[in-house]
Amino acid sequence: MSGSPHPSFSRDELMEVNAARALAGARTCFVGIGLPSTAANLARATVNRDLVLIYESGTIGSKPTRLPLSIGDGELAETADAVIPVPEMFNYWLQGGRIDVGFLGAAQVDRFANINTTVVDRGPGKPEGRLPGAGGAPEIASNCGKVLMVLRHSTRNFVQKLDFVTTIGHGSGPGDREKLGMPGAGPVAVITDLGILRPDPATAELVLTELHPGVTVEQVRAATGWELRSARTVGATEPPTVGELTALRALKSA
Amino acid sequence: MSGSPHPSFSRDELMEVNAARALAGARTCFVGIGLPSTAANLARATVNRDLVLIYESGTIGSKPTRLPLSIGDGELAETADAVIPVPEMFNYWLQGGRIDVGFLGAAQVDRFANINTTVVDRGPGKPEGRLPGAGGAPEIASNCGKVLMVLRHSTRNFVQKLDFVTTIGHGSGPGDREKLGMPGAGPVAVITDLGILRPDPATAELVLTELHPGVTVEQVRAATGWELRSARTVGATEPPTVGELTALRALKSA
Amino acid sequence: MAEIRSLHDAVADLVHDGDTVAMEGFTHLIPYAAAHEVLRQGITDLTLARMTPDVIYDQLIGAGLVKKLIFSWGGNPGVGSLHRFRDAVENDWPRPLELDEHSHAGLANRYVAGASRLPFAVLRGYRGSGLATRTNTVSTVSCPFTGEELAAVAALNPDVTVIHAQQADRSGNVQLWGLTGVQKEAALAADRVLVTVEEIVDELAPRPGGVVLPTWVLDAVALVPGGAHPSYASGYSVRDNDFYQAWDSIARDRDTFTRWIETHIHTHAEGTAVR
Amino acid sequence: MAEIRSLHDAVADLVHDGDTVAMEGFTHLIPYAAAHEVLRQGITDLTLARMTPDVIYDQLIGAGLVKKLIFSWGGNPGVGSLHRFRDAVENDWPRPLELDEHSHAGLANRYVAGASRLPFAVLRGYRGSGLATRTNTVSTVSCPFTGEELAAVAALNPDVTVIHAQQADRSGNVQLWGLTGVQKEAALAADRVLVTVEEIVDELAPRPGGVVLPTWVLDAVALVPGGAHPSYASGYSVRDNDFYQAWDSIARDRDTFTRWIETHIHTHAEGTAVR
Repeated sequence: MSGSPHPSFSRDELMEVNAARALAGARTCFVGIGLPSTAANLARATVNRDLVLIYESGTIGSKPTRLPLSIGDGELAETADAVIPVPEMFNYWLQGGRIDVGFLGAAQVDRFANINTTVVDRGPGKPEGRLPGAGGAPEIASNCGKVLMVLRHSTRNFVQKLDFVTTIGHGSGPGDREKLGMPGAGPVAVITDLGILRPDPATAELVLTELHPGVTVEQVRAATGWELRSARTVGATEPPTVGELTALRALKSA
Repeated sequence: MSGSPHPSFSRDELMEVNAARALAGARTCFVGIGLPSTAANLARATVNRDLVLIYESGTIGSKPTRLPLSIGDGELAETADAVIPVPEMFNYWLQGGRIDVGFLGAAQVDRFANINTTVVDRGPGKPEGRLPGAGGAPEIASNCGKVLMVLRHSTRNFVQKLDFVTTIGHGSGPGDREKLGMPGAGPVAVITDLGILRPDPATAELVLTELHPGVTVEQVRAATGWELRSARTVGATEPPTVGELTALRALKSA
Repeated sequence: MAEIRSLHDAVADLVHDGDTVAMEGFTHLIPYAAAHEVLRQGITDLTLARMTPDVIYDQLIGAGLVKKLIFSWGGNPGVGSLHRFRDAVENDWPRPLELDEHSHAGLANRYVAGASRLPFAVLRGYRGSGLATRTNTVSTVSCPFTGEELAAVAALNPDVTVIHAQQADRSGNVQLWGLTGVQKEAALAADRVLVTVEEIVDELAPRPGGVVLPTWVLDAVALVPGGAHPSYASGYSVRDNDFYQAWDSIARDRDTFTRWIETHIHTHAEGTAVR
Repeated sequence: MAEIRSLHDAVADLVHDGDTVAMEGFTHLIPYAAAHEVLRQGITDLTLARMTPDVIYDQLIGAGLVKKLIFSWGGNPGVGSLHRFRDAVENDWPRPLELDEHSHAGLANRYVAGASRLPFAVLRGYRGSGLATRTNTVSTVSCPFTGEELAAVAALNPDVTVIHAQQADRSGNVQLWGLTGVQKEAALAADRVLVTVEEIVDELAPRPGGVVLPTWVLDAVALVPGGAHPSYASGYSVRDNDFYQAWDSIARDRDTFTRWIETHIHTHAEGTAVR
């Protein structure tokens, strides 16, 4: 596949391609449904052909030819190296520290990459808005070697304060994960449709480290619910290659 | 097979046939190796064709055609309804209360049907004699619906005081199992080559309830290391039938 | 021992008003037909347990049969929200829905403890999560060897577990394969177990990944081909992703939902698959 | 990732003096050839873990390589005593043998905790047994929901686990089937894992009852056909019950045992099965 830049792509495609690139070099990935699954499957088609995809439905080493709608589509099991019971997945494989990267989405994320997927506050007098809930996220974020996150950038998603803490990223800053006894390194990158945020090594606060082509720092700050800081140098992500976009579009249309 | 008495049989055969008979009506049996396995397989050939044999190696519903030497002979797995991992066997099936009868042997048993299979005292100045150890027995005796025991009758095996308590039968008497939180009823019969002992319903102490053909109460008392009491009426076991002995001998010679 | 029975009779005998019922199946082998029979019989005041409530529980919740839900992820997988679930939680329609909410790891371990007949299970979980503050079935326990504090979750022992499997034999032994989720644990944790199957065969041939449940741990087996639709039974059917996507608009509106249930469930005879 | 290596090199690199080593296999798939390679290399001061020490550990104990044994049933199955094990415990020959002794349920759960990377596991076990008084790896824990006191066993995490399996593929993925015992747990609990296999195939075909261990949880795979003899590999060999019976007289006498080891192990090249 060609490595030359592709002339035309969407913001979502920028997000998906960069999410896939973040999986270069990983051996195993615990894959959430939706954007993380798109990214992980695109990684297998581009930067990491040997990436072992692990789905919480119990499949190890799934090799789907099209994007699964659910985490339990038949093709995930049929193409897997092993299919195991769900309790074993969570106890021996996830808690057992066998998985390099956990790839999560989120409804709300705060500056320390903590996640809310439970309920949202809809204002005075209104009932809480209901989200799907935790799923595997609290233990994925705790036990995987590191965590990648992918979600669209808006002040609705990137909030000053979570309405509920479903899943700990970096807590309230450095040392919190250790205090909580969380074995993994936690979130190392949040890939959005505008750019990439990464925790500042000194403060664990998410800072803007890369912008996608055509996006400005001000656009990202305007889409973030807290006073987003930038890294000393803000890089630029490489535009998607023809190969990446062809693979992505093929996956989605299959 | 014929139901008429067989003209000639050994003490061991009396023990084995009566041990098999004790499994009439049971649905599932957790089978120890050795005499319990002989009894359980004979039961399947005679009084209980549908008896589900469960071996700690992980087989449920084994149907061996000959007596297995070990609890893991290949035929046990090949003829099983299901083969499961060993931890699942102990956690979901045994501890889960799924098994009607646990069938145990013993090196030493006391008057409350407590069992020692760990070490024996060989006298002053001599090191403890080493026995194989607990295996599955402590949890089999705790969690099965009831327990049957089979062993040869001698003062070496039926002792006043155990050298070590590996496995609780009835502890020190009525109420002890409940205090220890043991779900099953515990030992209900000890079948030997001389007769059958059962716990007195009032005291939980093993008393002589049946004699095998040709055996006297005095013989049993002489082979027992404590002052063995007899039930109000001591019955006699039926002699082995031709059918039972034919099946037993076929199993052993297969 | 499992009797082979009609779905109507098995549900009527085994599932009662007020029961705690687990209908498990992780995307695969979801026992829809049995849930629809519960709907037809109007069995109510249920506490429902499922890791992923999915459309099957959206239907039961929307029909007003559910007072409490034990779950860990309540969405329409790959599609979006479960609108009937949300409407019940947010607006008490058609009745209030109490929640006992967990992570997947925690709820899976609640079934493990249940199957093991232990009162609780231990995991390294819920750390820093607000979930533990909203339920009384998460606590902590200290390791007696290292002193480490770990999460403890209470055993979950349903009154009834209902699952769908590919095959049973004539004695009521059952085999399922493919993604088998937490079905073995949910079945062994329950007081009563009902299994619907695609097919009854003379003999169960051992399958790769096969989970066998012997007849003597089950209460009833009902022959219901297609009984997992719109989920699927590996080797028999494929997931009806179009239905899952269509459900979004069916369930979004109370009236549309109610008409759908009336048309597709109540007017159907027992065991008829909803297509 | 597992490298496919010679048994000699794999043992030399992965098993060190003083290690805690689990060689598991419940009657089936016992890794004898690997144990014999440990014997040939004289790797010593080992702490050995196995539910059923079996003849494989009788050999290592009799040869003086073992300082401690973690186990739950130490007999020659269906035959009688393990005489070298007894001689070590009773007479300190050829060296004292420290014991950490459990029930099967307890030791199986120690591996489960190890594989789960939890510090302990919970069971309803050891009640009234003297076993708990002889070890510091059994304790108690109270259920935070019911107050019930239960047994806790410490996690067992071997430095090395060695198992035998039927097949590996060329990438080092492994599949075993038949009685699979506690091998998955013992492997996932260990820091390093060595698997000997009957056969290396192009592709692992899923088998009924198959346990797959992906190459990325293993360190080395060695091709050793017959490497489980005198135990067996379902589909490849049958248990050599005659050998197990013959072992009783070989092991009963110190000199006979020593000559047997000299003749059958030390004079054999690496990987040669002992018949």
